Amino acid sequence: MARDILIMNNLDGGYEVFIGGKRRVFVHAVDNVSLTLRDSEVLGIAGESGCGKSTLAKMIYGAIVPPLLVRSGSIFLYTRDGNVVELNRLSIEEVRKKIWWLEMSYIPQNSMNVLNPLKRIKDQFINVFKYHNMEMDKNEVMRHLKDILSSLSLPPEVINAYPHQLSGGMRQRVVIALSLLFNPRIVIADEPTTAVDVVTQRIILSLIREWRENSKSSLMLISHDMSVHAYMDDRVAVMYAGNIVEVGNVFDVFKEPLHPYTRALIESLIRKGDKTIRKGLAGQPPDLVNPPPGCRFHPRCPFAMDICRREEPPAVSLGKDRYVKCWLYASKR
Amino acid sequence: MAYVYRFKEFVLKPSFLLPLSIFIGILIYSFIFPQTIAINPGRWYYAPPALPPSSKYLFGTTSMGQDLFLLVPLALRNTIVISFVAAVISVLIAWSVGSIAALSSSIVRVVLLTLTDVICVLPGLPLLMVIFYIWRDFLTIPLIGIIMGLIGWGFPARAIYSIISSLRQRTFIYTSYFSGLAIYKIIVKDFAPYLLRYLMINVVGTMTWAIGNEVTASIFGAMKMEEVTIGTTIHWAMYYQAILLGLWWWLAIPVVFLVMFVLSLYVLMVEIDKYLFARARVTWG
Amino acid sequence: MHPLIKYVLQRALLALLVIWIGLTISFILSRLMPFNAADLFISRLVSQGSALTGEEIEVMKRQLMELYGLDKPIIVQYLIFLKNYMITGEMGPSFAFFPTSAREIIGKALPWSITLLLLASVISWLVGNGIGVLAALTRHRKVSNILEDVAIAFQPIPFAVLAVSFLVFYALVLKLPIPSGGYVGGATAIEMFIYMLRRALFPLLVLVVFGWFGGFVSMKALALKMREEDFIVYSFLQGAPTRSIRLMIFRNSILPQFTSLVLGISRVFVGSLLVEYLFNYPGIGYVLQSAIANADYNLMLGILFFATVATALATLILDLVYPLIDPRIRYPGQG
Amino acid sequence: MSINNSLIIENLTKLYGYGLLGLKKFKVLDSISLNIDLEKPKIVVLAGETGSGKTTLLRVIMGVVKPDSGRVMYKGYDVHRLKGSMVRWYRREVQPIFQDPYETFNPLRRIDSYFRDTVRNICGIRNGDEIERRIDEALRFVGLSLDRISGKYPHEFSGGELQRISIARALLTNPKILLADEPVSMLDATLRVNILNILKYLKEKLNMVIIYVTHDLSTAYYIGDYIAVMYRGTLVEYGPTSKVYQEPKHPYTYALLESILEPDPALREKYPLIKPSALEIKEFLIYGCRYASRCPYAKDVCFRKLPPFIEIDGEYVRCWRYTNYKE
Repeated sequence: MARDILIMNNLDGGYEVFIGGKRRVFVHAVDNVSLTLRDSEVLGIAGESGCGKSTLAKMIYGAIVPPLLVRSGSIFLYTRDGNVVELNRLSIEEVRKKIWWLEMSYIPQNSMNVLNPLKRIKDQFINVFKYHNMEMDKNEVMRHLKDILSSLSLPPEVINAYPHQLSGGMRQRVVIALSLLFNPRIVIADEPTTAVDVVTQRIILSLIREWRENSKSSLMLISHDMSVHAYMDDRVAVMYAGNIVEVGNVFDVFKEPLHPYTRALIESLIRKGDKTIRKGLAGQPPDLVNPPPGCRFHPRCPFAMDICRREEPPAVSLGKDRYVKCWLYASKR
Repeated sequence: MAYVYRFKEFVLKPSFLLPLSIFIGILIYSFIFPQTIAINPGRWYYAPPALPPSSKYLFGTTSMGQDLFLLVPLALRNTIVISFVAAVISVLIAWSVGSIAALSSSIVRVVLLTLTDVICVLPGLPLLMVIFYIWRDFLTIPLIGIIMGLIGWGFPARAIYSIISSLRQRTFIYTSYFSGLAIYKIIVKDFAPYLLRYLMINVVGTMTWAIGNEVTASIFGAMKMEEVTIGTTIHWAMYYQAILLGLWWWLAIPVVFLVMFVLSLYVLMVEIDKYLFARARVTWG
Repeated sequence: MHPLIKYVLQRALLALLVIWIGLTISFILSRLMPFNAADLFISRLVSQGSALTGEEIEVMKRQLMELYGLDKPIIVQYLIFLKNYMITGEMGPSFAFFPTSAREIIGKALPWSITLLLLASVISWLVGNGIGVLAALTRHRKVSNILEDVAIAFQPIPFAVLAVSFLVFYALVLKLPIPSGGYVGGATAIEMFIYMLRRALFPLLVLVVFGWFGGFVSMKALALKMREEDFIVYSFLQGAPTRSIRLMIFRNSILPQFTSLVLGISRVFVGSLLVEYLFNYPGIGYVLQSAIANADYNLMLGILFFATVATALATLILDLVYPLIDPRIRYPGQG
Repeated sequence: MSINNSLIIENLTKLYGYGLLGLKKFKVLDSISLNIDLEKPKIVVLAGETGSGKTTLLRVIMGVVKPDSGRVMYKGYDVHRLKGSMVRWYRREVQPIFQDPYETFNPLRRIDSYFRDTVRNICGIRNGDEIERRIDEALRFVGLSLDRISGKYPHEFSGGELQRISIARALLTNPKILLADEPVSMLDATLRVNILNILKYLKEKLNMVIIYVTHDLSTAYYIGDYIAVMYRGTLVEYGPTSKVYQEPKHPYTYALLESILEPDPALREKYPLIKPSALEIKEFLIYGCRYASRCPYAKDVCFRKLPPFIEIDGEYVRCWRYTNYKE
């Protein structure tokens, strides 16, 4: 079995916001989440928008900028040279110098708009070298760049272009190339393909897949689209209203979804060549300022029982690598 | 989750109440108070000259024997009228030119935009000074405002043009069209709330611009010097060497009132704008 | 035709158009005067008992007739007027300082004004934007908020009011003398320039002290917004050190401010006219004041012409230079 | 199929300018012809990638964008030449739903004002009670009610709710055709199905024709009876959905179908790798088939001449492969 390289224990956090400049509220976006990421695997995080997926990604990556606030929890990372570091104990300077981009890199949401509009593509790459104090021969850098770009099917002219001269899909691929620059062991991709059409999505996903199979790195993929998870993942974790409600091998989860939420997610998907009426999920994720008591899914759950409305369900382990947080599978008290 | 900014909450805020009362106070002092006095405060030597503020002459008197307590409201009123007339005229022109340019075909648009560019580039103040000076014998207070309005509409027209052209592209205009609204109704219902905000900014901006021009032109003496305005008051104070003679009140009192007026107007605008647009703002999400 | 050339020509044409319209307005103004300028002033000069010989009066009359072409049809008068201003640069005599020509008087004052104007607009732009970006990035929130409150409170107040208040404060509270003195004859160019700078110091101070608010407020807002921009956050996550991020914020938010630099020149122009007069600085503003005091219409029209040319040129330069600085805005038709 | 009961799109071309002063033109829509009869309720899907011109086509049908040549005939009338009361009539017959629910409504206007406007101006109803009844009825179709929406501003609703409100507003006039511009692309997958189901239900219940624009072929199949595939401004294939899916005729349709991701991890190893082509304005400028540079079957003629739009057993396709053209 593959080694764990990133262990998250009881992460808990959210946003502190002021409403109308007066009332202070806490948006509890990540509630007591524990997860592990293994060597050379793709871990997917699924769930609707507004379930805290992106917040979780930011917390793991260490992008803690107010109003985001981490209240408790720890993250352990096994670095390339075999040490274990506790990420949230490190100062931001250390994380910046030693972890970001070298051990772990990040593909942000709406990645087509994250490039500096005033810099040519090549300068944006060279800057990343500079940020990490890497001395490199200019010609070598250029050769390296062209290699990376061509592995993402980008023509070499791209390096002299400004971002606005490229199409959305091309900019997205440039950002992916940037995140793979130092061949990091972990890549966290936050909705890398929303806001593009299906054809471009397919292209980008296949490129990421190809890169990962060659590099044997680990990928944490956040997406609300279950078909993306079916295509990419080894394991998938389903998130609802700040909780991880189900974790398991992607084949098992898709074959036999346990949690009613997972089931609803998969059942709402439309398959190619299928005209039978599908059922969507009514309602929307709860307000994270005042989440419902007990299981947070109970107002939308067709199997909700009395206990679901009162008590939070425990995480039940069912066989290898399979966890579900639901009273249906717990020994009822 | 949205935060609704209630009308009552808005009205009772000190940052709204304070400027509002200053504003109303100044209006009463400058528009209603002069109606109650029998003498013409612009006349010379109805009071002893060059007295500092005292209980009898609250704001002191000028070298020409004018009581500033009576003179300042008149000057303030004239300056406010000038700036308001200028704002109305310039807004009328700016809005017609800007919206016609945004809504019409390419040739009309190019012509109007070029005209706007020219007006923006023309040096307003020297032009105004020459005009005012040449016709100083024929000027009246509203006419001064009208002339300023005719010259100061360039930048507002440009802004209106770009606001309307970007509003035109919004999808909700199509929704209104398919709700059966005629073009003029779409303008009233969909454009107006956005434009209303700019109207306010526009009026206040042009008013301060016109006040500045009035004061500057008057200081240079390019104005009908017999009219009592804040600018001419300052001009005469400097002409009779108020600074050398140490008559600080002659300059300070008009300036203080003018500053209070401009600032209260500005803060009111900012607060009303905050209130009107808090409705559309989603605080987080 | 190459699109770039076309663009430059287009912009240059606009500048010419502005100058032409300015001239036409001047012409109309000079024609619509409620009195005949030539007769009025000659009679006035004579009645003032000035020591003009009959010959000099004849010269002046001839020059005025020539300039205005008063005996010819109105269209011809207009063409002569345009030719005189735009091609030969002849603006006729100054009434007040006869027989010096208006052009000569303006020409003498112009270097003084341009020095003051450029220094004032560039320095206040730099100061405003510099403090603005620092205020947006600083940890000392209190200081930056107080600065912002001050700037917002001063911003809407007309410059004339501020300048007069400053004068009162300077002369009556600080009890300092107002510098005076004008052109020095017989000095070398360098001596002259140094003298000019020394004299400019005081009006410059006033212009800068009251000139940075606009730049500060918009720059602070811009930099604060820039800090939240996706690409800045992304660079932070790439591991960019704080220094690089600050530089990036500065670079990206200073760009749109170039527009305000040139627009600022025309705003400062108005301010500097006033300051020159208030502080006896021998520039255009000073000349304008004496033109007004002496009812010297010809000089006034000349100053109006120079002001039009100056703003038209400044705008033209902005239009041509801005696309060079910002890669997102290319000249139309290019790349 | 009678002219008086169908929507006929004839040879539609729309040019957009680019370059200096927009003097150079390319065709966003190139000779598009399509007949949709309105006898039976049906959903016609317009499918294509970003930049295929599908939204422009929809706007031309709406009547808000004028074509440069060709025309749109609705029940025998040219949509772009309607005058006076006929304009109102057309707005009653045809109603739109837009892509971004947050952009559909003016954030500074109350939602119910749109409903009242529509009933009053298009249906010509003045009676207050009758207006409220009509609005409530329409909202019930999408699972909402007048009480839920009255007096509220757009930001007080979620995206899914707004999209349902948008549908309800369109229903008020009892339209014959509903034009839906990617109505689900901004929504979560779980909510998408709900909207699609509403559209399906409406089609049957209200006897409507829905023209549905999307880039997602799996939802296209789920909802569509007919599908029109567009590529870079040309219509490359049109036919009944099941037929097009089983045996796509145009090479582009085939490639598009290949790119669908199936929500089944067991199938993933079968997907071929697709290499991207840079979306270029150049492809719009080709005189022949726009797909030629990517097509595995491309011949010389494909680069030179636009293929004809030909019928093969109930399907239409624009490809030289199905003609007996000899070089």
